[in-house]
Amino acid sequence: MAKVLMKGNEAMALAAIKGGCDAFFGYPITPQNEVPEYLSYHMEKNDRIFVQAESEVAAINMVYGAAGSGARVLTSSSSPGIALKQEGISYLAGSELPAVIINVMRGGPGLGGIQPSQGDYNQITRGGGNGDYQLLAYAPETLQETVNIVKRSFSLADYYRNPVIIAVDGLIGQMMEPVDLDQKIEEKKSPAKDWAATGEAAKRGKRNKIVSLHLDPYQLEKHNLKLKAKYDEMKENEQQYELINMDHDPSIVFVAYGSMARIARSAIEALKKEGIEVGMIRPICVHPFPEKAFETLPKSVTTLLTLEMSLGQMLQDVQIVNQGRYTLDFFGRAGGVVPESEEIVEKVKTIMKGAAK
Amino acid sequence: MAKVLMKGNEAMALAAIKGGCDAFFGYPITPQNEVPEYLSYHMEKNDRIFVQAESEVAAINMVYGAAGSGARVLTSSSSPGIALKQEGISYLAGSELPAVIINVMRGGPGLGGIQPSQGDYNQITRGGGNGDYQLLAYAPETLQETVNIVKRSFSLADYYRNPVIIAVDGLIGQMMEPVDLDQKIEEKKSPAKDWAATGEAAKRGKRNKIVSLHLDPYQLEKHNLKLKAKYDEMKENEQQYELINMDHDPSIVFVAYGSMARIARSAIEALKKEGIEVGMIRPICVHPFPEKAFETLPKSVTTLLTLEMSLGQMLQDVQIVNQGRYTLDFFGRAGGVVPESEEIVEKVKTIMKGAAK
Amino acid sequence: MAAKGRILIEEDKCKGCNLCVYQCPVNILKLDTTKTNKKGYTPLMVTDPDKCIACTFCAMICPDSVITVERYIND
Amino acid sequence: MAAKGRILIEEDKCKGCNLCVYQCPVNILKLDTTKTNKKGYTPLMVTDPDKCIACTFCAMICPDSVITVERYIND
Amino acid sequence: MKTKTIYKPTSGLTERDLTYCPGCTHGIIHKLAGEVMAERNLIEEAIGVASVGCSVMSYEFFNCDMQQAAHGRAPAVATGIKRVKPEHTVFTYQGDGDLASIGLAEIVHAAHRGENITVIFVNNAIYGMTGGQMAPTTLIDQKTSTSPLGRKKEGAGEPLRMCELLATVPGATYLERVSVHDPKHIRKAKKALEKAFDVQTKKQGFSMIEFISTCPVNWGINPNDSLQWAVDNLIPYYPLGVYKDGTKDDQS
Amino acid sequence: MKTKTIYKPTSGLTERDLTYCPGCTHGIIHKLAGEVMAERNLIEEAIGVASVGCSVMSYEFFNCDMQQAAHGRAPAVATGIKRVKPEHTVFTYQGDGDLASIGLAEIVHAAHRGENITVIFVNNAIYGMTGGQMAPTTLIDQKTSTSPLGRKKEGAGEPLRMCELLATVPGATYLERVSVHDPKHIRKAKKALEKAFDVQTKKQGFSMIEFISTCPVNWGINPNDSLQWAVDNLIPYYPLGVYKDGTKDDQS
Amino acid sequence: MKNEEKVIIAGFGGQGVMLMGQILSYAATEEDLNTVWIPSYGPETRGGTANCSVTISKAQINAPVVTAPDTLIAMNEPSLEKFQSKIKKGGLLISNKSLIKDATFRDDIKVIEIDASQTAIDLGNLKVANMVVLGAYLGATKVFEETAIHKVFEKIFTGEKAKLIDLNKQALNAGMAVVGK
Amino acid sequence: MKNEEKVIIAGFGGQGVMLMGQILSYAATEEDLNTVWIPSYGPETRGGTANCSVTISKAQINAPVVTAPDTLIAMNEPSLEKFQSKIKKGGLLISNKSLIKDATFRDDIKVIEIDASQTAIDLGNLKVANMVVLGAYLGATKVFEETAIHKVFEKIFTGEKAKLIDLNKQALNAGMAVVGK
Ligand SMILES: Cc1ncc(C[n+]2csc(CCOP(=O)(O)OP(=O)(O)O)c2C)c(N)n1
Ligand SMILES: Cc1ncc(C[n+]2csc(CCOP(=O)(O)OP(=O)(O)O)c2C)c(N)n1
Ligand code: SF4
Ligand code: SF4
Ligand code: SF4
Ligand code: SF4
Ligand code: SF4
Ligand code: SF4
Ligand SMILES: [Mg+2]
Ligand SMILES: [Mg+2]
Repeated sequence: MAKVLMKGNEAMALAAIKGGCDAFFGYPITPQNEVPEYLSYHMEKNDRIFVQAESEVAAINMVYGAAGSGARVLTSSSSPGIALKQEGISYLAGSELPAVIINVMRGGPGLGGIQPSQGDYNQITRGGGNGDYQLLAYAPETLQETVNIVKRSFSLADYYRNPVIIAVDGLIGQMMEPVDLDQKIEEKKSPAKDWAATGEAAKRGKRNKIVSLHLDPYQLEKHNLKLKAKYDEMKENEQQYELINMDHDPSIVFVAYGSMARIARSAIEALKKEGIEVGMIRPICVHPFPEKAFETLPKSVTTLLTLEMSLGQMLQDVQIVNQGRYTLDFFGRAGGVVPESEEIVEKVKTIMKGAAK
Repeated sequence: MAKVLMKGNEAMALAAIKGGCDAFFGYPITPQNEVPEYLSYHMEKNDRIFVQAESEVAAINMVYGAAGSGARVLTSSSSPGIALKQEGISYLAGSELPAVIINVMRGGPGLGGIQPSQGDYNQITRGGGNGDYQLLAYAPETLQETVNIVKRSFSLADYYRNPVIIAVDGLIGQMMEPVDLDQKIEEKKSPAKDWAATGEAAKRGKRNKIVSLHLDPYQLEKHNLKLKAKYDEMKENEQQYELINMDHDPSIVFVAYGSMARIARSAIEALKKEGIEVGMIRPICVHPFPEKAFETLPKSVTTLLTLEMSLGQMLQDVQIVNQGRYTLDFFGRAGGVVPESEEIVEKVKTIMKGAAK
Repeated sequence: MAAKGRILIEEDKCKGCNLCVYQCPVNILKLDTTKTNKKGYTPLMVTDPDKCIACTFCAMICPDSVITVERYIND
Repeated sequence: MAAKGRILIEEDKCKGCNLCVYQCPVNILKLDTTKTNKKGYTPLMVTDPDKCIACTFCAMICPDSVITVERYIND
Repeated sequence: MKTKTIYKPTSGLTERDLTYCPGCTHGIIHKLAGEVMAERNLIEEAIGVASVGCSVMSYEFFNCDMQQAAHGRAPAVATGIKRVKPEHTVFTYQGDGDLASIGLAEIVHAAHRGENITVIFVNNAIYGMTGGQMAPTTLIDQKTSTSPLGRKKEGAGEPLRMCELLATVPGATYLERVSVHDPKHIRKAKKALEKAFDVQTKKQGFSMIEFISTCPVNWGINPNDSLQWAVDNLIPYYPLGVYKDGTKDDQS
Repeated sequence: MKTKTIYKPTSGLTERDLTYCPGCTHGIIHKLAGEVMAERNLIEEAIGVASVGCSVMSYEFFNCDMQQAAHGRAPAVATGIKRVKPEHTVFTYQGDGDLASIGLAEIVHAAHRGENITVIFVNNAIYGMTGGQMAPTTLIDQKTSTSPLGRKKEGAGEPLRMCELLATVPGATYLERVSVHDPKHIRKAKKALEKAFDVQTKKQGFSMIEFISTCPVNWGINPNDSLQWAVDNLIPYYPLGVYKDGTKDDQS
Repeated sequence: MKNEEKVIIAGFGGQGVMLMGQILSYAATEEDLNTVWIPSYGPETRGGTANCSVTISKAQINAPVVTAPDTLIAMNEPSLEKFQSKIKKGGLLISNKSLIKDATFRDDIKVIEIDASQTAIDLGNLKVANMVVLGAYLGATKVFEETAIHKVFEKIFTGEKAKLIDLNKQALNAGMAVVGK
Repeated sequence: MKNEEKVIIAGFGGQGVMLMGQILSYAATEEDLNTVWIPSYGPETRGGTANCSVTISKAQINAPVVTAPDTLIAMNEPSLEKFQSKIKKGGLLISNKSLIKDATFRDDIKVIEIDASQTAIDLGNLKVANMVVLGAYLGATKVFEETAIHKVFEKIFTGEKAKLIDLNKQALNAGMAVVGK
């Protein structure tokens, strides 16, 4: 298929339509505005639903309603807007409703700034809301990967009856890159939604109820254990990552995702030219964290250098996996500063000097 | 001073008054209702401010306003209500405003239930909101400890110019226990609030602005690094924990907090009667996580058994600290089920059997 | 006086709230304080069935759908 | 005709929006297209200062506080 | 003698015992909604939205598909449902804390957008579920657990009237306030609900019926006296009647 | 000849250049607020609350202590401030997206509680800051980036009128809608602001002045034509005038 | 008192079950003992059953929830059903005979049946049935002196309610007398 | 074209800076090259400066942000000030002489000055100054054939705007001619 040049936000919007998204509910916020803007025109044109909600809180609750009726639903926002959605996301997870949430991340905390950031890693991987729940969280690197993940996410959400969050930094949202929107992707087979409250109680012969309330703690615990089993299944089956330059016996291996991984690729190239081989683990799914990636590293590896556009959030996941295996190091920029690959090159050299001593 | 018998929620409310709380803003939710109920009467009686806000979102933003004016401010809620406050908490942290937040945790996710739970560990320790920020998070065990921590928290918040969250499970909120509300506590020395927007620009000779917006990413990064330095200072100085039964060379050590730690104490006693010595690390401050506690364990220790009224949330912090040092194990109940100490005794015996093999 | 109809009381659903008692225009309802139902409440009883005019007031106001009203028809 | 007053223009604050130009009752304002100010805009100028009636309309409508108005006083 | 059943439990409700306190008028309102939907055959295709309040479990009582919404957000949830299921009857059942306090933005904006849904609004001037705290609808001087000395105008303000407020929103089509304190008013209330659901069926837009309701337990007044208290105190401040009828402009 | 300065930049604003687009009436409204507060010596003790919108940086412009609030929450932030600083003048400056959309519950409830604050409400019928999306106040058929074919009543509803809505809230004391499209109206608008701040000074409760404002950039109309567009389109739908004056009941 | 005493008190909402437990904890606090009172809470208490547990101990109290009580005070049948099996072997059951009839009791516990309602009615107020039962509990366990409870009455019945003190004392007495018999 | 070309285009908002960059990326996409276009965004673009960067590459593009461009197209003085120092040694600067006067240029780069406004005015429309500059860029770098850009014009100027195609082609031509001289 021909590639078309599209802005990240618009490409995600179009990918959602191609992924079968029935309805979108959202509220404007920079740097994701082109998502609702694009959909305000194209959803209607495709006989789907677009509603600009009065707030992020309303938007996520509209998502709850539409998802409960069995629709494939999308919302998108950026960091503070995602914070406002936390109660709603917890409800979605609690009621086991499929939904897709896009977070085009900007610098925080608070109002912060609007430049590209990865400062919401905790918010998206730990669930900012109440209770024991987990999301499937993706953090793609290029527009092509983003588009494929957005398309596939609807079937994933349906399969697990769980919200899927796709976190890109503002850079991915704002940049243009050629993408093929019709690349074949392997959809997750979604079971029929016989649980949905579609208004067909009579026809169905039983009422469907969408509920996250369980007043009896033993019943609620059972529900939690059921959810946990699902999360464990995700952990088993959905870890997704890329290993880069591992066949050159690197001693240092980056761990980086999203735009940071692209920048790290440049650093790897630059270092290669200087005869230094560095590898990279690139989580594509950041939750469940791709622990499996760490099991197959070459013997040569001594150090994992976590790279973030935040101040050590993913580092914690690396620490959890690591359990003392490798030396851990960290490089991060914050607040919307996009690092240059040269800074990473520098960091690597500093580490190597330290190791040589 | 004489001890008085008080309900946890009321004791926390009174402790806040004694801690110098000037203003309370909150919204009803079970199981913390006695906090606002008590304060609706007693704040006015003490010439302080009580406002029942229209929602949790409004409440946390009222907190933002009052804290920005230099007042000592409290809000309290329970799990889903705390989820709604995430944007506001991120703003408080971003603007470096002191405030105290009480979370009387109930089972989740979503509406969940109303029985005691520790399911919000991630929400309180990882910051459910957007951006790179951290809270000081306490999780006391008895009413006496709770009261002391609530009282002291206002000075801590002032000192660090950072929100402090105190997370108790519904059990602590609902039970009655004798407490001495006037126990001496070492207050953190709070510097003068010369940064506050008190409406005295003319008198002061300069305008004060309370702001979390920094459009220039380099400025925002600088701000983030300043915050990070503060968090590192907290990590250095505020780790608080109790080591229990360590002088009996335990091989198994519990890691547990809040009501779970009390239950674990019973298990320790019971096991001791059977000749089995088990130790416990009891985090009092759960964020920053008391890493130092893990550095001083007796040689005898082989296994850390994390106990939670949730499904493996604090376990991640234990994994981060552990880095392969000890064997890790886990026991948790979810959804509002309060375990019996016998279950923990059982778990210990199972581990020992496994180890013996 | 012949009754125009009668009411059927699902005793175990009654919460003994007394709302119906006050609405009966002919004052033939009261709570039966001699017994408690499954829920532990003293349930509704009819004191003088002959007087019932089948007005349905009691049933309309009952929050718990305890009462069914039947009208007698002469055919 | 003698001016009743005059306006002072802080040129570098002007955004060349033209709002003041339309409000001047004696039509003596226009944007000076021969130059750009620090901000890059073509700033306000007075074409015929003698006609100013010191009505302050231009200043009132200016969103950017560019204009100060002085009235001449004979004492 | 032969008999004809002239009043019986409605098939619009399930057989589960209601969880409301004895004499609480929530139950009467449930019955009316169930009856209207059953009589119009809507119950077979309706999707209801339970809110957070004493009626949180109403998903167990209404005999149709149901969703349980977060506190205050029922109108947003209903919006999501109605947009993807426009041919189905969608209603919310909300208390005054839920609708007039935390959920104020959501109810106003659902009306604003002219969402074609029906809102059943139960105003008992208090937070029942959580144990009797002050609501935006609590009367001046009314004692609650967070206004122990009675609500004061200074600091807490005078109670909000939601029908009056929503009547200013262009998108609202039908708004009526009713009471269920005696059979006559119950009948009127049912008529109002019928009208509201008919508005929806005819795709005429947003309708809301506000019910003056009681909370014997948290008011601390027995059920019958509670009805009287509502008549003496609530209805004077919250006058009954139609606050907006946008169907009248309608020529169809 | 001697001169007397009869109009000069107000000391109520700082010397920083405003960040608004050329010809945007946000600047005029800033000036008026600055003037009124400076003339009444309020600026020395006032605490202002900036909201999220094009005026997000207003904390740099008003010459007093300022707080920057989360989107829509300025009235809650102002409540927090006013409660602990009751002797200080507290005001918010909010756009229509901020106040009428995401912040609807907060503005209604601040009015409801009768918070003694002054709200400066800038209605430009669009989301300026984020690039021209539809607001609750956007007119029917008005094109925006999220209503590319023009706002339609079906689906989006008819625009909300906030003065009219808040007039139904008992706690609101003074509500007026004004415009700044010419010097005459600017003068009237200033009078309205004076009244609003006086209401606060006299502790008479909640006051709000709604300003019809322009957004030349996102309307895609030059500044002068924008003023005319506002006169021709906005004012007819949003009539100017006093919507509530609770000080009249007041005998003091 | 022995080192530790754990009680569960259960009945209908409205039977004064919560207050009974609180009085025990107040008395313990007065005597500088450790104590924890835990209520059941939330909507399930509405119209339904209510219960609380009390621990009184000379030593620090660890696990606060009472899973195996020394004593169960059952004010109605559902409560007996729910909790009887949990009583410690050799423990005590106080059963409110006014509402619990024809029940089967465990034979490894001590059972005291008391017609609390009748006794209360005899005293002129059905509402003090709970104090009658409390009296029975004190009589049987001797956890506290009568006077300790009297002190608590004086503390909690203040203002308007002060006039209730005497009646409550009488009820307590009556209950103790029943066991004394 | 060489293997990779990185450009920063900067100027006022309203000078058509974003579009220039997009046209390059569209052309690259048409020719099946890899490309990334990144805008500055947010309120700082309001009334102030605007810039975008374009990378065109035969290989996969890694770090998308252009920190050291091969070419800087500076449409006004502040842009020159901000970005001149970042140009690669030996790189190219295209400077809009209409607005950038008396500037000091680095001597380790190639500089092309072009009076874009005058050229555009000569063509009858000041607005196409950006296409004049783009023409100069193409003339100097030969990144794309003229026809490739024409194709893009046809793609993006549709409907109402189709009538603008000719004018834009002329402007492009004029720009190329300037460099050709
Ligand atoms: C986010 C959130 N905040 C608060 C609560 C607690 N809560 C449950 S019901 C309720 C009030 C209900 O009052 P109302 O809506 O008037 O209904 P009623 O019980 O009176 O029928 C509150 C505050 C909650 N569950 N979720
Ligand atoms: C929680 C949150 N949601 C959304 C935004 C994005 N946002 C910034 S300004 C704005 C709208 C501003 O419009 P308005 O209030 O009308 O002010 P104007 O810019 O028109 O003056 C939005 C949606 C945000 N910053 N925070
Ligand atoms: S139907 Fe009428 S008359 Fe008969 S019992 Fe009921 S209220 Fe009384
Ligand atoms: S109204 Fe219903 S529940 Fe109440 S007493 Fe009568 S029959 Fe029983
Ligand atoms: S003061 Fe009046 S007359 Fe003078 S320039 Fe300004 S608008 Fe014109
Ligand atoms: S109104 Fe002000 S900014 Fe606009 S042109 Fe006139 S002086 Fe310049
Ligand atoms: S608490 Fe009040 S509103 Fe709730 S069920 Fe009981 S009486 Fe009804
Ligand atoms: S975007 Fe619109 S409202 Fe915002 S400053 Fe520009 S013209 Fe004014
Ligand atoms: Mg209520
Ligand atoms: Mg606006």
